[in-house]
Amino acid sequence: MKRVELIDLSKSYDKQIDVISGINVTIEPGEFFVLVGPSGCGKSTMLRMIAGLEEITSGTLKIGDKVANGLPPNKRELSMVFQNYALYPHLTVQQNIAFGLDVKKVKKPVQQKRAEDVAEMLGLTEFLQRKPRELSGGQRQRVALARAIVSESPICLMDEPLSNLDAKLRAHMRMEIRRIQRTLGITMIYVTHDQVEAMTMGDRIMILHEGKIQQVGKPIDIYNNPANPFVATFIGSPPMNLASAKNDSVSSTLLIGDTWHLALPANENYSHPSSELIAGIRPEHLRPATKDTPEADKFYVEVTNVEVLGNETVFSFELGGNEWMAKWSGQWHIDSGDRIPILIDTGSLCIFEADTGELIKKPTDLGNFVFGKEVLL
Amino acid sequence: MKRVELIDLSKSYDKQIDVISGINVTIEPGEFFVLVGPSGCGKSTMLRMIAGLEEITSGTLKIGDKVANGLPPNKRELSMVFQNYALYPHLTVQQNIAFGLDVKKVKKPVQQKRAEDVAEMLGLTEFLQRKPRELSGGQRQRVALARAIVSESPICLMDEPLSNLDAKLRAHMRMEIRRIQRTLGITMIYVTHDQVEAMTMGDRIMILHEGKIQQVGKPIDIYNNPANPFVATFIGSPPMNLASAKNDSVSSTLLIGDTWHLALPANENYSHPSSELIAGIRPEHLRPATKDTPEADKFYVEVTNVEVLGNETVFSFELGGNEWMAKWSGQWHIDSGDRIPILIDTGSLCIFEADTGELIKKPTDLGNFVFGKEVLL
Amino acid sequence: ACTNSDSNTNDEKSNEDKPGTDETAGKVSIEFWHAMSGTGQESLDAIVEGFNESQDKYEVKAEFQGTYEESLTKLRSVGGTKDAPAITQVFEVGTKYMIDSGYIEPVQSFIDKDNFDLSTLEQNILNYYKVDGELYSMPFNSSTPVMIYNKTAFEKAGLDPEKAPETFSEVIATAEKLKTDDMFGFSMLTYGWFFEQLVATQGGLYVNEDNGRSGDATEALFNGPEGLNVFNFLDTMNKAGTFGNFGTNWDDIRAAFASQKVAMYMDSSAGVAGAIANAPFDVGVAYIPYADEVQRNGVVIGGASLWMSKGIAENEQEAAWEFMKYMTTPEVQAKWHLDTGYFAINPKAYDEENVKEKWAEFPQFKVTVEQLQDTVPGIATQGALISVFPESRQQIVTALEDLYQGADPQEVLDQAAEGTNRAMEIANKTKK
Amino acid sequence: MTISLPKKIWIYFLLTVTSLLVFFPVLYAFMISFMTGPEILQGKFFPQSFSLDNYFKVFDRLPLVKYLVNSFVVSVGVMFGQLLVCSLAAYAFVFMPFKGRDFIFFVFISTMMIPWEATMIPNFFTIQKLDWLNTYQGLTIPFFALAFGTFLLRQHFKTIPKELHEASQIAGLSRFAFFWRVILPVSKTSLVTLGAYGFLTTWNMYLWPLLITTNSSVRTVQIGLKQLQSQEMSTDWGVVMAGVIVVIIPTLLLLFLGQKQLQKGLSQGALK
Amino acid sequence: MNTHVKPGIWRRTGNARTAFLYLLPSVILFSVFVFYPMFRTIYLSFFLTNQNGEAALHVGFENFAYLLESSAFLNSMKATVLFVLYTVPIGIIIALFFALLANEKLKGIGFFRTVYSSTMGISVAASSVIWLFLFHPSVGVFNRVLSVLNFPQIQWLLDPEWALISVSISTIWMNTGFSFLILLGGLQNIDEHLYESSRIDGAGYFYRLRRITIPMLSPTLFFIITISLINAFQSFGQIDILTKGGPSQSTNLIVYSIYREAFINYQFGTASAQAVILFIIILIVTILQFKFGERKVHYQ
Ligand SMILES: Nc1ncnc2c1ncn2[C@@H]1O[C@H](COP(=O)(O)OP(=O)(O)OP(=O)(O)O)[C@@H](O)[C@H]1O
Ligand SMILES: Nc1ncnc2c1ncn2[C@@H]1O[C@H](COP(=O)(O)OP(=O)(O)OP(=O)(O)O)[C@@H](O)[C@H]1O
Ligand SMILES: O=P(O)(O)OC[C@H](O)CO
Ligand SMILES: [Mg+2]
Ligand SMILES: [Mg+2]
Repeated sequence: MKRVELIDLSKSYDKQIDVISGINVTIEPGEFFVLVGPSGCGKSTMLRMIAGLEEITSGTLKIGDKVANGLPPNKRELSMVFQNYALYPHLTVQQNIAFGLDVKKVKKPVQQKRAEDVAEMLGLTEFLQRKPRELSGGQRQRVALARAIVSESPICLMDEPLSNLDAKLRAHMRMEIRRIQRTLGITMIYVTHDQVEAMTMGDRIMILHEGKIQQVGKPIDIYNNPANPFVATFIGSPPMNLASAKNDSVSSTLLIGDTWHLALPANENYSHPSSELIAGIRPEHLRPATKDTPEADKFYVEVTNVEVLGNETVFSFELGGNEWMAKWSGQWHIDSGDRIPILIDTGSLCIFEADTGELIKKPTDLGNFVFGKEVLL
Repeated sequence: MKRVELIDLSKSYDKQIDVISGINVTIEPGEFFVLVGPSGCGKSTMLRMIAGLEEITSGTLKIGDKVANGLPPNKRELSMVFQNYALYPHLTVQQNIAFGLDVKKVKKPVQQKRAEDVAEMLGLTEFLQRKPRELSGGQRQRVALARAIVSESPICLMDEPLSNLDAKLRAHMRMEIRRIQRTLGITMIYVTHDQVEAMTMGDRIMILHEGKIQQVGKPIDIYNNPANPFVATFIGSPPMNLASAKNDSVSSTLLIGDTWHLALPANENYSHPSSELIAGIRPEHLRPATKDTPEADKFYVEVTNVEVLGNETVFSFELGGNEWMAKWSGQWHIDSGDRIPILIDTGSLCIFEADTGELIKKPTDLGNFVFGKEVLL
Repeated sequence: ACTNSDSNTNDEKSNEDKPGTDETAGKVSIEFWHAMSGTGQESLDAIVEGFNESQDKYEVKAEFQGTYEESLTKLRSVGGTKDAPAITQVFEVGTKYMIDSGYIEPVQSFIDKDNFDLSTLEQNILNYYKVDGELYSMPFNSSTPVMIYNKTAFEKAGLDPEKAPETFSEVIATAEKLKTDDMFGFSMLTYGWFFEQLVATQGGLYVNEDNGRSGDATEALFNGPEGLNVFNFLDTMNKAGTFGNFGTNWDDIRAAFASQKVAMYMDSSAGVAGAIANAPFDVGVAYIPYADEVQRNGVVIGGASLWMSKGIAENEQEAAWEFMKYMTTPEVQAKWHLDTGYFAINPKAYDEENVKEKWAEFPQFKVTVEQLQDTVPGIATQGALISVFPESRQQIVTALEDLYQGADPQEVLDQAAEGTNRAMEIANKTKK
Repeated sequence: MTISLPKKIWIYFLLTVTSLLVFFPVLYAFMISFMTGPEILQGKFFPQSFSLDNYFKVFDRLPLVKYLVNSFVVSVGVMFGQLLVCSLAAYAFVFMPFKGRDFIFFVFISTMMIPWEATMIPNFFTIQKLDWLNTYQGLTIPFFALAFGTFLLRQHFKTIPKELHEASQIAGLSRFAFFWRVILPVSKTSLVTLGAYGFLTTWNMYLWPLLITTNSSVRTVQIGLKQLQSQEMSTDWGVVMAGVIVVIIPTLLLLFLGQKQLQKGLSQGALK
Repeated sequence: MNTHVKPGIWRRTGNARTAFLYLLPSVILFSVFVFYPMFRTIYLSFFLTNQNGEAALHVGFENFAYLLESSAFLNSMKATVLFVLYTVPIGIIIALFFALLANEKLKGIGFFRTVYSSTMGISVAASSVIWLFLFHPSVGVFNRVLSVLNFPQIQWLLDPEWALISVSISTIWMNTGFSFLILLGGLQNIDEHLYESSRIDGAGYFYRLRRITIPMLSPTLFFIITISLINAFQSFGQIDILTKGGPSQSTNLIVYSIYREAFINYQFGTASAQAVILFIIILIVTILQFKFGERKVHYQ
């Protein structure tokens, strides 16, 4: 239950290039804060700075209102799951888990009890007496997780803690972590690459790109209103489709990827009519045209690739030099080369300014459903 | 381009418990074979046996028609991505990638060219001169991947090669790996936890559980016709909902989870009317009831948890002691505690025998869509 | 000598350095192994250079081979092979071993052939090295023990600095007077040599068979009354607290003297020069003390002599002989004496100008020579001949150390004698 | 990792005090090397003047440069010989399972227990028979096989992640190539340690070089050091200490350079 | 650590054959320069040798019987054991202490590392000469300090009570450099992540030392303990220069006694017998060390 505040934080390994720069963010006590970003953008570095493992090149780090820049890690009262586990190779699983408790002079029986409970929860019970090298990858990762969970520190840092687990176990762990975090009121900073984790676990997400903050906010807000094209393509899978666009204010149409003319509602008008724009639309908003669709609204696309994922089908086509993807529920029998009519709804369109990347039109129709409006109770 | 044949393969680390037992499978030349299974089920062990790193306790391993049980790894002409990377710490990224080529006495300029090409493809170009310890987790994983790709061996083993990459990069890598594998005709054995990878990359998937094969087949077949409840819940995310069921042949209804009576079509009849059954349905087949749904077909459920994932919404409810989940496209404004009417289509129901786990009714209606039938071209 | 050194990479080097192959200069080249280090080596090198320049037929190469013990060990290993040097310096207690070894050519044969006049050499020294009337090796560096004392301390204690104590009881009494809080009265290096000397000066024998000169010795005699006298002498002072124990290291005891931790001590004549140079006070040198109840016999010669190898080329032996002769010349001996403090084996050296000058400056030097010349010839002062001498000395060191720790003098002496007896017994048993 | 200031001060304090203690004898020897005889006997710590007389004397008395060169050649020879022979053996012990491996290893180890003094004389005869007296090979080859070195490297090889071996096998590396291209570079720390050990012990050897050299052609500097001390003549301590300083300077330099090689974690970054 | 391959017979011998190739240089050199002389030593231990060091009189176990009864030899054994006990544990603890200090990442640490390891660069002969001076009864630093502090002076090398301790002190000094270097190397190889992880858990310095550093360092510690034991049993140079085995045999360690017997007394028979006994003692100690020590060692 501690606030973590990052003020103008920067980090450079080689004193030349900042791998992280000018980070300003406050993580509230008890918040579940998710950190995402492409590989190598500085997520682990940031966690390690918060943990006190990496020197802060400039800026201020506050933990629970106190400046913590120089504080040694053991004074910070936090726990951490390392991306590479960092298990003690000479200790058994049991000892690995209980290590932190032993440090804090928790009594042996209590240690054992707590270690066993956590092991039980993570399905590690039968491995308690093994050494890490005799475990599978996922088992090792769970030990690392157990070690952090068992300590119940007020701040917990997790660096991709579920990456080596299967979907089922991962779903289970997601829930457990969330439950524990809530019950104990832990302030959690959580790095992940998993879209589902990012969307469902965090109170807020922060998207990092090349060491700079792109956007911070509630997951769904970020999904709906990405601050820039980077965020738009980073959150959501398959990513939002982007193409350059031009606003033809005369005909009140939007020219997308040099091919599609999309009529805009009368009231929509973009301040800089001449400027280059980027139009974006999420794959699930590219819907199949039905019999009732007026021919004028249909866009025909030539399918280049199809993936049937079981409960949904993703197919790609080309638009203005970009690969676009559409995602439809169910298993569709589409083949590469098919020409398919699709529908675009201006309401679900995002528009960014090309130079600055600024979002100038949020999507309004997000396929939001509310019982009572769409379905009858 | 080599066949890999596993005949009655077993493995035990401690000479007591088999971690893998009685594996019989033939991986065809040029096939992309995906191996999935819960953490600790023996996937890595199996790869390592094929690679010759782990002794085969019993059974026969054939590589390209030759028995390979005793063949040293370097004679097997394969490449491998290790779950924990196993990079050479003293070599730069460039050298790590080119290492295998150098071993094979490929000329220096060719080495360099090929290493650079692969690095380019994996976004490692700017790190070529770094040592592994100066890389982020995802970057290291990409180096491990690059090392395997560059070698162009006829057989390639990959152990969760994309686990530490973000969604966007992962999508890109999926495509690249698939492309390379196809172009070079590599026989690929690929371990993954990722549903999308499993569904989209493999020609066939094999599901392993506690060291035993559960099912082998085309991804979509497995998704649609899981051989047993384990496979049913393992493939697909969220997993298929399961509940115990009873067949009331008199009223021709199915009693699911002691609460739901589902009328069965007249022609459906399960051979063992008295026996215990397990009914399963995928979350996406639990559809919202609409205004037009006859009240008798509606099932009311009390929502216990909601997760809005951006392009879809997953909510849970309780049925017969199990947590069930439904997944609907779009963002639904549902709150915990809401009572929601849903629809179940008997066509999408799976039924298993409880004791043997055998599938006795395949789902027929899978939400399969074909243009021309559902939508008008 | 190195005709069979086949194609190894070191061919050139070995040709250059090995004896007898210096064809280019047409000289006969021989090796001379010695154990002289420090200033001794410096002086020796100069002498060897002098010899090489004095003529153009022979060339001597002086090579240091470690301490006396180490060089003897090495000689034992290469003795009789082509690797053996033409000349080796061996310490006096190795004499018996060398004679028995069969590796050496007695110099007597050359003396006879060349009609070399032995009478030019110091008789007392020849005495030691002559066995059965034959001279086996050419004496070279010879020393005797002396007692060195601090004249200034004598004055302070009200003693006559010109009159050193002569007998054991005088030494004991003087030591008593000299003893202060910071200074012991007397000390002696824990080294068998000094014990041998103190026994010999009483006329006592070290071993039976006439000190081993009339046959292989079988029994130690040093635990007899003379030996006991010595031990009692030391024991009395040690118990009275007037004896300072400075161990087995030459430097320690000398430093103790120089830093006025001890007023009188026994040293080698070769140490006199250093003692005078380092002491910030007046230094006196006296004869070694003897037991009150006997006559003074004098001292046994110490140091080392030069041995010629057998089985080497004739011209090499000749070269060796020439070199040995050169070493006995008064000029060389004078230089040697002045540089090191060892005796001149040729007494004519003392007539050299530079020696006279030095003696005038440091009359103490003369004392050492006089003591040697005053020595009464006899079996006792001729010194013992046993092949296991080094081991026996070791036994004495242990006995002395035990004595200083308060053990009974007779007991420790008997133990040492027993050890020596066993060593001699084994040596005799295994003798070829 | 960050270290707090008080802790830093405390560590520096300990470092300074202990290194002074450790270094005192050397420092003292250094001081003495500038003193004259009487000064030394008065037990001073600082010389009256830093005159180089003693150093001139040392170089004057002995062919010290030649000795230094010989020592260097011999030490470097032994160092490389040991590194090669020991690493080959250690590699076999760690990466090649064969029957009786532990036994053979123990036989190797047991050679450490044989006192060198006990084997010196027979070895001398061997060298003599090989006609290696006064040669560099006589001074070096008997020391190439070193149980200690094999042991040291084995201990280190055992800590190398086995995944590296596996990865290399899959890359198609032959045994020797794996040894040469992976094991040796990754074990740099231990090789440097062993190298330093081999160099220094050889540099410091006295009895053996004395025994198998009979002239100054291949003699090493320690014999020179011994020549400076005389038994019976008063040792000229100033000169001896000057010799000591001359003799230890190259080795101290080597240590200084070597310690830079003891960098952190050469196997780090190998695994996830 | 093995290449898990199906143990076909041809293959197993193949492994052994390759291994033999790698071991060959060592095997040849050991045979010529260690085993052959060792067997010769064992052979000689059953003989009395003549003045040229050749076996002359077969005496069976007489040499051994004599030694085991000889109070001098028993005293040597006692001195050796005491010497080992004085030098090994303290030496390793000090070296470990230094290594831990020098393992901190601080400015100028390289300098301190060099200083700590410096004693390794100083030959036994040179350091003994220096210590001889420090221990000097009259001009030595130690006694000067004692007298300045008004303590009674100590006869460091001349008092049998003190001599062994004094030699041990100088030996510890001589050996720390090497032990330090080895231990530092071991410390440097411990994965930084383990420390990071434990520091986050709040482990204090000594806790980390006990639970992580020592276990992870155990292969190195095991190594250095074994080596130090063996080296201590074989210390020679310092004895030769500092005390020559005295006073009253109090520092007459077995190796020195062997040296004296062989090189001064030229009794190869008894010297060999002593060498054999020493060998057996070290062998036993090492076997025990491997049996009980290596169990506690953790390898990767
Ligand atoms: N060296 C070993 N000694 C003993 N047991 C081992 C060893 N290695 C693995 N195991 C056990 O064998 C089982 C299979 O391990 P394996 O590594 O093949 O699992 P996996 O399927 O790859 O799991 P994951 O997805 O977590 O990586 C696990 O239960 C593991 O604990
Ligand atoms: N020790 C180091 N020295 C130099 N550069 C480093 C070091 N550690 C990391 N980097 C670089 O800093 C950048 C950020 O690394 P970081 O580990 O924080 O990435 P990340 O966001 O955690 O990535 P991933 O998702 O791949 O783990 C990367 O480009 C990496 O190459
Ligand atoms: O050191 P030296 O040359 O005087 O000799 C002393 C003894 O006589 C040696 O045995
Ligand atoms: Mg990371
Ligand atoms: Mg695995």
